[in-house]
Amino acid sequence: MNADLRTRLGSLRLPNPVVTAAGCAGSGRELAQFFDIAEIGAVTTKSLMLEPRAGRPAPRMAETPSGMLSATGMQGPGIDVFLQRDLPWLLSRGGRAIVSLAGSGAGEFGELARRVSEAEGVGAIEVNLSCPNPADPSGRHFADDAAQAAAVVQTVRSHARSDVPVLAKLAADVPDVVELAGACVAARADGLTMVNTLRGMSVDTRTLRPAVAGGMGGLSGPAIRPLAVGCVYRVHEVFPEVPIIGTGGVRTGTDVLEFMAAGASAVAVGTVNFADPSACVRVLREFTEALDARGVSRASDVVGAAHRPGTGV
Amino acid sequence: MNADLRTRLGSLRLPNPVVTAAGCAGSGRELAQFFDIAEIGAVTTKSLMLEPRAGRPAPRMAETPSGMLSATGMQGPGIDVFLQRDLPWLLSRGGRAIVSLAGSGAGEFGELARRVSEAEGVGAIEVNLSCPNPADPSGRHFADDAAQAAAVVQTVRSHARSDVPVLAKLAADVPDVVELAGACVAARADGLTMVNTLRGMSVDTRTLRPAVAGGMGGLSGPAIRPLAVGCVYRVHEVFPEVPIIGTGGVRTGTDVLEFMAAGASAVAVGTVNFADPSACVRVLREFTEALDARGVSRASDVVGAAHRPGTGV
Amino acid sequence: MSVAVGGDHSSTLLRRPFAVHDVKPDYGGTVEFLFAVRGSGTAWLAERRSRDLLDVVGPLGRPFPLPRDPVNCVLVGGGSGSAPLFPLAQSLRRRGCRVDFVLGATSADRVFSAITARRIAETAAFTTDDGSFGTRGRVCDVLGRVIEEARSDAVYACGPMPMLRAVTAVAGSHGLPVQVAVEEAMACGVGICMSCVIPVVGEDGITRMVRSCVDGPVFRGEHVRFDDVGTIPFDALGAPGWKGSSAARAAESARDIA
Amino acid sequence: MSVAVGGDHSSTLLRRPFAVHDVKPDYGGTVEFLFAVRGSGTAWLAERRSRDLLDVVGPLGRPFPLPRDPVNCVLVGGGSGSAPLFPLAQSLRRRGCRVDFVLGATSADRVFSAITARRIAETAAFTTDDGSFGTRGRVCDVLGRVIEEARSDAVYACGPMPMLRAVTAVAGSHGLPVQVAVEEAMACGVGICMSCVIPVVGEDGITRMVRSCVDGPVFRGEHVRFDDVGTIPFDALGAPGWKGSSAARAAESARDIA
Ligand SMILES: Cc1cc2nc3c(=O)[nH]c(=O)nc-3n(C[C@H](O)[C@H](O)[C@H](O)COP(=O)(O)OP(=O)(O)OC[C@H]3O[C@@H](n4cnc5c(N)ncnc54)[C@H](O)[C@@H]3O)c2cc1C
Ligand SMILES: Cc1cc2nc3c(=O)[nH]c(=O)nc-3n(C[C@H](O)[C@H](O)[C@H](O)COP(=O)(O)OP(=O)(O)OC[C@H]3O[C@@H](n4cnc5c(N)ncnc54)[C@H](O)[C@@H]3O)c2cc1C
Ligand SMILES: Cc1cc2nc3c(=O)[nH]c(=O)nc-3n(C[C@H](O)[C@H](O)[C@H](O)COP(=O)(O)O)c2cc1C
Ligand SMILES: Cc1cc2nc3c(=O)[nH]c(=O)nc-3n(C[C@H](O)[C@H](O)[C@H](O)COP(=O)(O)O)c2cc1C
Ligand code: FES
Ligand code: FES
Repeated sequence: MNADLRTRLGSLRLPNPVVTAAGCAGSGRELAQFFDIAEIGAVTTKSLMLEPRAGRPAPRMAETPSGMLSATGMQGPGIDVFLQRDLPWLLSRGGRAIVSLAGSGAGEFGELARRVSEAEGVGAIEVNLSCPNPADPSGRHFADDAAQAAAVVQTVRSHARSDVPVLAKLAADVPDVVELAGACVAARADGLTMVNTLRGMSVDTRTLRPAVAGGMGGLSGPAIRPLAVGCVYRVHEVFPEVPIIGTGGVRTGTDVLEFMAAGASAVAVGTVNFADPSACVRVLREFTEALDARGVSRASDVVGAAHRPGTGV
Repeated sequence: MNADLRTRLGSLRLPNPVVTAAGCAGSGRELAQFFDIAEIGAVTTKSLMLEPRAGRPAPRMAETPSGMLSATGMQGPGIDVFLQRDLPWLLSRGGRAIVSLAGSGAGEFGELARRVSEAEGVGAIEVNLSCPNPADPSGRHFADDAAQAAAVVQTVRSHARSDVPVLAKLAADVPDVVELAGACVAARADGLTMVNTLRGMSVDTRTLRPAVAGGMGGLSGPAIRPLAVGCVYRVHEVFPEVPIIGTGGVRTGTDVLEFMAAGASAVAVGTVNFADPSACVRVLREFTEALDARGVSRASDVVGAAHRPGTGV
Repeated sequence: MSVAVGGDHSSTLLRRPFAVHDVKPDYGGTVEFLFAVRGSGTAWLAERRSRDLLDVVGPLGRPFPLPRDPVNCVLVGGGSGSAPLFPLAQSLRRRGCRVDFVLGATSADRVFSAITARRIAETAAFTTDDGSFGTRGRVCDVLGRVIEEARSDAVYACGPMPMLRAVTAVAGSHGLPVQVAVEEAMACGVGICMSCVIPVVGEDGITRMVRSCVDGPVFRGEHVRFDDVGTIPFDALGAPGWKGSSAARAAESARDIA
Repeated sequence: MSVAVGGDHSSTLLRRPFAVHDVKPDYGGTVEFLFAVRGSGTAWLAERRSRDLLDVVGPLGRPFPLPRDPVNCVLVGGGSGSAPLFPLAQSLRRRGCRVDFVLGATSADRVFSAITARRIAETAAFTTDDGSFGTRGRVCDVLGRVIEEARSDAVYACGPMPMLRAVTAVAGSHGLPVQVAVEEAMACGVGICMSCVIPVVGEDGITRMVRSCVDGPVFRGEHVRFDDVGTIPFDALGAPGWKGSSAARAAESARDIA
């Protein structure tokens, strides 16, 4: 038996729920050495900005218990190079693209969405709300302020093609993730991706200086999975109709089951790609086996199971 | 060479910076089977309430990558039993006690502080701000609202003996930890303990139901260390004069070094006690060795080193 | 006892509890435990080779109490819960007690040490869920008969909670005292994490949430509120429904000091 | 290549990068790498026994380019950076090149395969920081002399960044081309995490933050902006100070498509 793995994120239909997380799969080309990227649900791009960007100085990462801290500063080629070079390549391989956008304000986000809308074949737009808001004196993220976040989502939604779903990517270290989710949904987000990295730091105990240049970095990996699953659970409880991509520490097929039971319709693999470049297809295989072992015939039946009394499926 | 390990938390002087974290060392008696509790800096009690408390139903814990989720619901004997039974025992063994308090409102916190003040020999009071605030309809913690948290701290400070320092215990999953810290300091907290567990959940993938009864639990252990160190770093940057107990995933002596370099004056060992009941003395020994290896003669010289350019010490 | 799994840099932080199966003076002292591979921790344990080091804390908790007189005892084990019954059987035999075993498992390959059981005990009955060894069914299906045939005076049991509940009921219906060893999930094993609590009625009639790692894992079966395991009974000490008078609290405090 | 450390349930998530030391057809194909124990990952590796399985991804990145003609090459290695120079030496020898080694280490016990070096190469000079083996000092203290004596035509170097910078300077002052293999911290090794970037000047004169795992680890020494490693040079593509015209950007895009 092989379960029906299809899933939906608003109007976007995916053959299966395993996608890559933004910034954790390059342009897709690097991972294509290890597996056929048409096999997975979709590739989420790194967050693209209007201009090319050199990112932050090294050291950019530090290993932490069951996780890592990173601060790449969203190095990337800029939206135009992506649309001209990477997107056609991805589509030519039969892949599906979720395009992540990062702007320095609602205006820039709008312009990014407009340019993306001129391209054919984009599966969905993901709005990275964990970018520093330059208008905030203390350098907080858009996601730290539900109203600012909603303004960004609204602008992207109004500039994007109506047939392309817009997903708001939320962080876990925000005042109230349910309130933030509500604000984004009210601003017409078609779905939510949860969660981005959490702000943390580590000290290099040889030098006694911050291990990542600039001090703070983003914590990711299995260490944060309970925080991510908690966000998905709480948001799905209040907004059961809103599709969610769960992300944060997915390592195995049972982790997919965990996120889907909490309320996710798809799951993004991030940091674990660094440890295992064929993680996505392995996770997908393990997930299929886990469904089969439980006699589940449709992956979508698992969505939200942890909210239902009884044995769920 | 053996470094001078003494440290201070306001008026409380400790022989060394390694203490136990609230709720992770029983009454001290259990760990006394494994080491002499006078050897460590202090024992922090579990958070005490006015009445005995049965806590939450089982299952109360779940293992997560490099951490655990727990929801014990602050089971405990109540403040009076503690003061009559556990405190005298602790003092008779030469231990130092940091008494953690948990109330359901400022009034109850005040009454707790008053009762503690009638006892002799209490080293410090720690105010657990991660208790659900019954006045908040969505069951948020006092720590989620800086003003509410400050009100609690202020009440405890005014009811406690003036020679007993009051430490505010903060959480990492709050809107803005620096703002929260500032509010507590303004309310005359003598020091801060950072951080408490973070709200998360995990799903038992056999039953597809939440792994901890009631769904959400508190995430602790090495997994959260970068988040805890990040909070200590950011708060120490703004309030360098305020003593901090760093806590969250301390496992080894170099972890103590990491927290102190970020700005902590002492460090509390929590979850790792469950894995290794002699963790506190082992960590203390490793920390001493780490100082010696670096030629540091006073532990207090390390405090805040990560904020100073150059090699810190 | 509890064993750390996964090595120094493991992502599995917590120890795994196991019953002591046997303690021998061989090779300068050997502690034996039997385990079934269940999840990642026991899988890691199964990969250890001889001479590898294990990080062990123990013995922990209260052992089975032994009767003063040479009475007839029936020992009931379910799955890996059989492990601690073997040293118990030896001790009982040394005191001149008659020992009978009733051991249950899901299938033949899960039956612990059938041969040893037969050697130590007067009789040994086996049940498996699938009938692949001994009688098909649960231990309680045969327990009553064993008690009658062996003229048992006391029951000892170790295994999963539903089995312990059923064994306690059978023992009760025969008017026999029963000692049960519970297998609650344990994070620390030394009494500091409060993860292993179950509702137990004290001599004073008050129900308390007690730690099975230090106050147990052995309890008198009649004292365990099996129907309420996994809940906080409304009348437990400190439960929302509990109305402790100041006097009751003072008594509590006095009791604990004593 | 990169190796996963710590096993399945390890809390150390990231792979560790190592240079391929040798590839042999023995036993159905063997890949050799040499490593020094530095932290937890290499300590774990050192505990592996023969026949244990390792999870390896490789070969990764660009290898040292080989000269078309049989020229004289000096190979400079620092610490464990010597490892990849041995297979390079073999390949150069097969092309008829003369090979000279200059190998540096902190102390005698850190010198890699002195005997092999002497066997393969025309000459092999050693330096240690403490003088416990070879000349006391750094590789660059002897490099100039070796270049002159061996009439070297090209320099290859592998080791820590400050050494590579110094070697590049010495090679430059002798007018020799130099290929350096950098050892930047790498999280993924396959080009997806962007943790291993260093500023490198392209053929077009534009500085880019390039990934040393896929675009390197071998670069032309003159192209690496050693003084700016650990920073984002203000004029790097996409740096805050970078003023890329639309035309420049279009060119960039065209270049990348090609
Ligand atoms: C007092 C006591 C004595 C025990 N004696 C034995 C014995 O002698 N032989 C034996 O084979 N098993 C025994 N068990 C059960 C044994 O502890 C579990 O099988 C083991 O913890 C499973 O670990 P894992 O990592 O393989 O499983 P996982 O399912 O991966 O473990 C995840 C978590 O759940 C806990 N857990 C899982 N199963 C159980 C269980 N049945 N009981 C308690 N906690 C569990 C683990 O400790 C761990 O914290 C005993 C349990 C208790 C409480
Ligand atoms: C391209 C390349 C080739 C290398 N080849 C060899 C080789 O052939 N032999 C050899 O002994 N060593 C080599 N190294 C260095 C080797 O990767 C490190 O010694 C190793 O990663 C240390 O891991 P650890 O867990 O023991 O140390 P830890 O200090 O505990 O590691 C913590 C983190 O820092 C990184 N790190 C630590 N030291 C280094 C380092 N010097 N360079 C890069 N990252 C580091 C680790 O990868 C890990 O992510 C090479 C490094 C690179 C980048
Ligand atoms: C190196 C790195 C780069 C990342 N870049 C982005 C990014 O550009 N945009 C974004 O929305 N999230 C980014 N993320 C966050 C991931 O998409 C993901 O949300 C997070 O890492 C949690 O998932 P994980 O634990 O599986 O990695 C990045 C994460 C890492 C580790
Ligand atoms: C089982 C358990 C019980 C706890 N009880 C309390 C408590 O009563 N009061 C409190 O302030 N913190 C409590 N904590 C939080 C710890 O004191 C500590 O802040 C947190 O666990 C992070 O440290 P760690 O990672 O070292 O455990 C508890 C933590 C655990 C795991
Ligand atoms: S297992 Fe920790 S208190 Fe019993
Ligand atoms: S190591 Fe990940 S991009 Fe180079």
